[in-house]
Amino acid sequence: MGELKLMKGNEVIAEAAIRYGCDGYFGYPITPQSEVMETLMLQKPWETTGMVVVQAESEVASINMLYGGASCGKRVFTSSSSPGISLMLEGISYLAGAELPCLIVNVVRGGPGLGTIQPSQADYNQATKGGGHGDYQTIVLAPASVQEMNDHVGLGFDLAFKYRIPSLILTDGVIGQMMEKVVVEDQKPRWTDEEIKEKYGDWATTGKQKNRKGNIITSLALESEVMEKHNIHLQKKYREIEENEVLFEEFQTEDAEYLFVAYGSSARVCQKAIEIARAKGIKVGLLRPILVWPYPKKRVSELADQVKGMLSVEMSAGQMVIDVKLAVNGRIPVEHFGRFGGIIPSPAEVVEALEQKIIGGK
Amino acid sequence: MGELKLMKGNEVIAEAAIRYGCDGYFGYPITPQSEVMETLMLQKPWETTGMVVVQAESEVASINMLYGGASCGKRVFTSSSSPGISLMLEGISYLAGAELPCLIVNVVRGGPGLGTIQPSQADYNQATKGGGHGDYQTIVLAPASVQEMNDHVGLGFDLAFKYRIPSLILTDGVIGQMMEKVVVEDQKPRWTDEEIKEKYGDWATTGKQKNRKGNIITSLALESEVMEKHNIHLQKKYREIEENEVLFEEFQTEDAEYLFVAYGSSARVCQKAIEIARAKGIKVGLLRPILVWPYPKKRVSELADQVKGMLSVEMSAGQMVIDVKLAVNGRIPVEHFGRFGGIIPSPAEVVEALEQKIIGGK
Amino acid sequence: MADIDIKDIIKEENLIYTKPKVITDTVMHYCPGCSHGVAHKLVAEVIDDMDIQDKTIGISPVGCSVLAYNYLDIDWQQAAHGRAPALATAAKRLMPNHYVFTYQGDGDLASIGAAEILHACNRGENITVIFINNAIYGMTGGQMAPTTLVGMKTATSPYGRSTELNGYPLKITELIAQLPGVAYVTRQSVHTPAAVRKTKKAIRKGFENQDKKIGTSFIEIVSTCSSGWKLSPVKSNEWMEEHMFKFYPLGDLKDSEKESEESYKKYIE
Amino acid sequence: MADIDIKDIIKEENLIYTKPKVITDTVMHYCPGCSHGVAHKLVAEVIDDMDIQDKTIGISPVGCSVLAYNYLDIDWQQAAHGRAPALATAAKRLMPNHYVFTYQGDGDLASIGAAEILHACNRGENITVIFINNAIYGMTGGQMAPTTLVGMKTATSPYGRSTELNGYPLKITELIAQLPGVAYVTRQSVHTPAAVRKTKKAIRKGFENQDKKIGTSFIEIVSTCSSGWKLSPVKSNEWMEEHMFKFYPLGDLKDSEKESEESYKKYIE
Amino acid sequence: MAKVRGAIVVDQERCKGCGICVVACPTGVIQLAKQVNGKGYNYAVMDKPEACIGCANCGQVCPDSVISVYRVKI
Amino acid sequence: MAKVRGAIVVDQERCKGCGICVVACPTGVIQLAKQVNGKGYNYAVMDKPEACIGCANCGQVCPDSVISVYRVKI
Amino acid sequence: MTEEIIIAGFGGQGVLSMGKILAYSGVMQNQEVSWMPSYGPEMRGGTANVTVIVSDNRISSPIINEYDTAIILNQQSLDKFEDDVKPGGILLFDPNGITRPPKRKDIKVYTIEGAEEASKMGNPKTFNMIVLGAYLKLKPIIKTENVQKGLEKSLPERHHKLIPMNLEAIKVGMEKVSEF
Amino acid sequence: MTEEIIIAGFGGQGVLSMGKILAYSGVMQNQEVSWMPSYGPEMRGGTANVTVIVSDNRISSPIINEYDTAIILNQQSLDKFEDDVKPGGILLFDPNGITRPPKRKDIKVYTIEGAEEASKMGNPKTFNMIVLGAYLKLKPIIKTENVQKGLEKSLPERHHKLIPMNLEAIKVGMEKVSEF
Ligand SMILES: Cc1ncc(C[n+]2csc(CCOP(=O)(O)OP(=O)(O)O)c2C)c(N)n1
Ligand SMILES: Cc1ncc(C[n+]2csc(CCOP(=O)(O)OP(=O)(O)O)c2C)c(N)n1
Ligand code: SF4
Ligand code: SF4
Ligand code: SF4
Ligand code: SF4
Ligand code: SF4
Ligand code: SF4
Ligand SMILES: [Mg+2]
Ligand SMILES: [Mg+2]
Repeated sequence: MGELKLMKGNEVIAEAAIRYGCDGYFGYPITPQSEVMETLMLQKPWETTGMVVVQAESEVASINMLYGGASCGKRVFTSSSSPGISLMLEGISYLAGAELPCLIVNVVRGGPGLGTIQPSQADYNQATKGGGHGDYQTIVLAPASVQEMNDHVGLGFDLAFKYRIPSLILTDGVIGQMMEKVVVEDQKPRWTDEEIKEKYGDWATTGKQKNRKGNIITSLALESEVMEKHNIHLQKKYREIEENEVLFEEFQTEDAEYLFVAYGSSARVCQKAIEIARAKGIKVGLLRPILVWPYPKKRVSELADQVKGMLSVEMSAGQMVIDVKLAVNGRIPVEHFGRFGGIIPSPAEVVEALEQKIIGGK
Repeated sequence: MGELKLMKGNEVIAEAAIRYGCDGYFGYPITPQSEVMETLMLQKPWETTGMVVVQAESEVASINMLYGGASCGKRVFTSSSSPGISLMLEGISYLAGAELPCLIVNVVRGGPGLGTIQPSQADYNQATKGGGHGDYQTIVLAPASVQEMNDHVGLGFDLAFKYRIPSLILTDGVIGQMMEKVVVEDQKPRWTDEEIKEKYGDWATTGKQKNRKGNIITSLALESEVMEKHNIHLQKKYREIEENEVLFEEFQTEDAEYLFVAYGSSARVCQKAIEIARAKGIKVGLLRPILVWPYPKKRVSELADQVKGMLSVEMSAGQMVIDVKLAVNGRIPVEHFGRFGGIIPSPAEVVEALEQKIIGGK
Repeated sequence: MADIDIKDIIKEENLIYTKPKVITDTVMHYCPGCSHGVAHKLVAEVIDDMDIQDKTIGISPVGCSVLAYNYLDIDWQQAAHGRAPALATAAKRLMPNHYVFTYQGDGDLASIGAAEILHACNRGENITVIFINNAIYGMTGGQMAPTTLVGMKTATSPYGRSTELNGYPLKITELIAQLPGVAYVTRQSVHTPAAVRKTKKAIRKGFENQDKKIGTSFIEIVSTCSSGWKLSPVKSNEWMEEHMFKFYPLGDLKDSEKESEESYKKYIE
Repeated sequence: MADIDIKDIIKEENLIYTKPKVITDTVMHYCPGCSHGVAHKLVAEVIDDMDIQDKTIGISPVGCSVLAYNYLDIDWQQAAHGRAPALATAAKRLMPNHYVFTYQGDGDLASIGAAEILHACNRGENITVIFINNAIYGMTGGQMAPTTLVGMKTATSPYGRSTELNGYPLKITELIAQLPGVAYVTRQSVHTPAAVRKTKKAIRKGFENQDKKIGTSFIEIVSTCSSGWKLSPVKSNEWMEEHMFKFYPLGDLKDSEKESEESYKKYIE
Repeated sequence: MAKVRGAIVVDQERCKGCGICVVACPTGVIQLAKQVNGKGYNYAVMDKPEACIGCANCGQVCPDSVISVYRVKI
Repeated sequence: MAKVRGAIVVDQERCKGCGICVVACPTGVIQLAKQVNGKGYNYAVMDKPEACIGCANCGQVCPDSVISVYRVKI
Repeated sequence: MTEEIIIAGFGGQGVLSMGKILAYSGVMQNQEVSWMPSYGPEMRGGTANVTVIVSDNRISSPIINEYDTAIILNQQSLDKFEDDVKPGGILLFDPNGITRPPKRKDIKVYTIEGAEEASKMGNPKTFNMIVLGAYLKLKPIIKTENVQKGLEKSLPERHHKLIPMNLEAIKVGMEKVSEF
Repeated sequence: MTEEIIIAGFGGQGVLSMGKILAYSGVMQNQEVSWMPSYGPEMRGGTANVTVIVSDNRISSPIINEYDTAIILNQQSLDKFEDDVKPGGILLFDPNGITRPPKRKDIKVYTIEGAEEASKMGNPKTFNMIVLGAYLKLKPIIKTENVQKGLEKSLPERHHKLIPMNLEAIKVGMEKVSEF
């Protein structure tokens, strides 16, 4: 039935992972997400569920520990923040290439460079389009509340194992640092090797058995033909995920003439902005992608037939707006409004931006 | 007047750098670009021009050596290939954040993960949209011949210093490994600290002089307000570059009813495809971005008014096609054709793709 | 000498030495005479002898031995360049009753992966490290490695390694030996039958240490790379004996049968 | 005691000690009693004394001392976490007549930056490394560092560092001292006036070694972090004397006035 | 042997009241004030000024470089 | 003391002709063939089969694990 | 009911835990709550503040720029947040160390001598509970029994023995708060 | 004129340098050229091949899938590239080690006993120049004087003394090439 708590987003990530029956965590401190590892170390799950927690020497080591753990078919995760995630990108590309299920949490801070520790959403492109080298994708979950921080741990792992793909929770210092009410699940048992095999097949390095060939986790192909085949397989998988796993939420879109599109903490700001705007008589709604990859293209496209313009609100110089534009494909105006470098937009300025860029800008 | 040579693309990068008066190179071996460092080590420029060449312990060290050298106002570069570039992304974000001019060469290979050493163009998104964390851009040059490998070294440095921004040469194993005729420039002198100061201002760490404050190279701002200001400044600079520095080439677009859009080695394949297609009576032209960031949006948009459809040909699962679509904004069909994982498309299959996806697909 | 026909000797029952069971039938891609092949075989023999094929997890590096997974019939993880010790840390901690070993080249282990090997050893992970030191980057075409000898010519030190430009060859094994988390450190080679036998014993010990949970076992194998060195396989062995062994002397550097706590106590004195 | 009015003592001409010129007027953001402040001052005094403000380039790390560039009035580069030695390598090679130093914490230098410091020292870069070992990650809120003592409580070892889970405290300085590229290695502290004076001498020597071009100078300063340790500044010093010095004994570990070729010859024996 | 007398000046607004100078002073000159400065710190003051010998120990250990030391031979 | 006789079988198609076994053999049994195999290598052959004592040295050093060694006591 | 509060002061004053107890108390009476701290690198002498929202409805944005109530514990925070109190809202401050008192006329301003009362109680740690008591007097959004439950929930077991003293401190705060 | 050639064989046969000399010779007579090798990790026993294009016009794609001429030096390469010769094109091969000879009827097939002739010349290193000679006999796209210039340009100074022998080998190749 779960348990009601008041917790920080970062803390609940740790709590949820233990209760989900996660096998291992590997991480390196960085603000604003160090509470994830700190909570785990305080909880000592190795004494209860047997979960392994290792403070790695760096983010590069963390992500490669993740690779080692995921290769064993274990449910493992790591967390970091922007500069640390950048260091992980070779590893993330490897994880995607080798089709390893795992969970990576990015509590985004303002960049570029060392930047600031304040919240930001400027790692969206990195998470959804590029980041590491090569054509790959990861599932990208964008929680907008502490409750979702909890829920996305399980969802992230479930999707990761279903498709043998890394899942990434893309959140920021607001969601990571704030406390809200959250219902955490009851403790689930960790999976045995056998359960994993049964559910997801016998692909992991759990020791070569007589009845099968050695399991090899690799992303290498010396022959380009083999590599292309592998890539075609990956692309097919990605299309399948795009077909099956779209997840979003709408606020007051039924009668909306304008639309905010926003995820994570920006979506929270937009909810407040809707209150203000509607009080002024502006019929605006919100589409909040819950997963930002796969992106709710189809729904954005449908709404483009209903509303007169869309404003993508992000704590960045304009990244997700690309996905909105690609979905709308020129039918109605799409603009971006954002504050960045660690600044959170106020609801009032969001409304103002809607008025100027979309309503007035027509 | 220059000198006519027959050289590999990778070799000419090294040769051009020396002759341009480059101050330093820092790199780590990786196929298919190791000839860059090997050529430098063979040439021993430290005995002639005084250029420093260091084999670093890793790509992470290379990019941070680049940061150290660029901070001194020196003209420094590094080269690597996809997995190595992924490891550099934290550093690249730092370089962009600290506004350091420098040159990075990515001789792209097939990914994701360890992938293959064969040529690919699947790091386009990484280079132009995301890669490291935060909102940043680098100039991205996309040579399509050995001659351009030579020319882009100078162009890359010039733009880098003009705007205090990293330049990235995005090329691949085809251009890096092939030999073509190339005219290399005569040896130019390295700049003195004074010349750099005169041309580009006194920002570098060359030792604090009495008449100025200490020069500090950093990307940190503890206050989000300061960080946002810095980001606004960066975005302004990026818009300015988009305004001023667009560079592209067209082939047979005058009468074109269809358009290939392709860069680098794919553009070479497309030129051959045009020969085949025109022989069949299909009026197709080619737009080849020479810089892929800033992107020739305006020209793509203009051509959308002329042609009936565009095919973005890339050795990837479809990355640059996003930029084409954003520029076209729904007016005409835009499709992607690519081979990937190290496979180079044949001109014939490019023509076939045009016929099926664009001409037939209408 | 009593006369006996060759055919009478070559009989199943007289077979005393052949390819280990764990070695697959795939033709190894290594150059003729490459030490990697022998090292692979020895690991395979140890797995055969200990009968632990179903409990062994290998971590292959980026380097010529990246494809080791095609040659030893066990479960494998292919690591990013230099990061094998990180993978092994996680694998061993999550599956403490399995035997986990990394197999790494000198570029992989001593250059890009220096932090990972140092910290895995310092944490005293109960793993076995097989370190193939051929003083060069074999796979990428013979560039200088941290372990390249002074004066040695490589693709990136075409006039010979100079200490001024490139620094000193790194004795990473000597450094590793000083970490209290490390139980066993040895330096061996595989260029003669005797050396091969010693190395096999060392590898066996390294694997057995995992049962004892006494910390990391680290086995350096001073190796040849005939392609990188531009010598024939036989000449490579000679060159190795003459030059490499001087700088990288063979033998045990550390062998602590004691609990690592003990060695730690010594360490803090 | 002869009587003299305080006002007559406090006169320009009687001033014998004050803030060094190179220290700026910016208020340091450090917690009360933080060793970083003293270490900064000593570097500044050496720069003052050697009159090399116009030829010194500092590399600040990621860590509490990231903002060192606000406190010493010289040219600075702010490095990514752990990478200061890479920046310093390039800066020094490109500007060989400048004085280049890195200023790094224990997380920065011994954890994420282990490969960079090892290789810069191994190459024998002619730089000075100031290594502030406070056995903790100060800036991020007091997490465990590689140098955290066994049993020490931190945010990520809330029940005390356990060797089983977290491995052993890393004596990186002892490892560094063995590299032939390194000319001078010392471990000092700044908790008493005498210690401060010794440390200043060490830093001065580290800078002067750059003139001699004899390789890397590495100066560890065993430090306190009262916030991380959750002790008052004065108690922190006491705790440091009692616990840290046992494990990290003060004194010179290496001092090679000779050319590094010499020490290299010893190394290969 | 000529006697020496010393005195110190503490920049009270910048002092962080860490107390390290208090411990370092061989003659017990310094104490932390009961009052706090603008940042909320109990700053260092000369409690027994007559005992100061101008040895500069306090200055040397002060992390915030806020102590100036004066000395005269009398 | 019983005498031993040995013999080896080389998988000629997989032999890479490195010659390491040639050097390792204490009794000079092995030579490289004049002919090449499908990969272009001069493979190892028993040149003086009668000298083989079945010591397995050759097998142990063979990087490609292509030598099987047989031994009988006679 | 929706109450949007900022609590701001020095790092060591218990600002965050005051907010946390308030939020937990809200949870105890089944309300929606959010607690959003300012966060920074571990540095002493810095300011700390936390935004707490207690509401009967789902909370949209946990980040707000105007407050129903501002609880102010040092000069820097007063300078920073005075202007952000909604017209008609409340500003409660501890005058200890305040040299430039609030100037706004369109809000209600109260003071509580928290530091002084705490030292009178013989325990400087009760400071923040005294201030909380003062606040709850002005805005009785939470019943005392729920505050007690909130304390039970937010304090670790081993500190439960301190709850009576905390409740006592709250009472003191409720008594001593006064109009400015 | 545009001539598109593939040269393919074992790693050690001098495939790449043959292509390089051909390309350099093209440069010497002012033509456009491209030289595109297959490349792989340093492994012995692998195959190597290079595509050379010599043309009077700017070369569009350096990567092609059909060839005017295929010069084939081992069985693997024959198996791989026989089908890619343009109808009417030329296939030149060294029969040494070839067990399954070419089968196509719509192309012209020639042989050159390069290995044999080289060992006759007493220098196995002349092998690739003999094959080059055979090719130039079949397709005299480059004048011998330009081949000499090409050799001068592509060989390092210290090897220039070998040029006469190389030219001699080319001559041998020209003489010994024969229809299959
Ligand atoms: C991140 C990264 N950098 C560089 C490379 C290229 N690379 C492949 S193998 C190798 C070095 C191999 O040398 P070593 O580890 O000594 O192994 P050997 O081949 O000699 O056995 C390098 C640099 C890579 N694949 N990935
Ligand atoms: C890539 C990266 N990882 C992690 C961090 C977060 N971080 C900032 S400082 C620091 C550790 C600082 O500890 P130390 O080097 O010991 O310095 P101190 O603060 O103790 O002086 C960490 C992990 C970061 N900024 N960048
Ligand atoms: S290149 Fe060197 S290490 Fe690699 S297979 Fe060949 S001989 Fe072995
Ligand atoms: S956290 Fe520690 S290291 Fe950082 S300033 Fe405070 S006392 Fe110094
Ligand atoms: S040492 Fe400096 S900062 Fe500390 S109390 Fe004394 S004067 Fe103040
Ligand atoms: S100068 Fe010496 S005697 Fe005077 S206060 Fe300072 S430490 Fe004490
Ligand atoms: S050692 Fe093995 S591969 Fe080498 S020649 Fe002998 S049989 Fe052949
Ligand atoms: S078994 Fe011994 S004697 Fe026989 S061939 Fe092999 S090495 Fe020579
Ligand atoms: Mg090697
Ligand atoms: Mg520290």
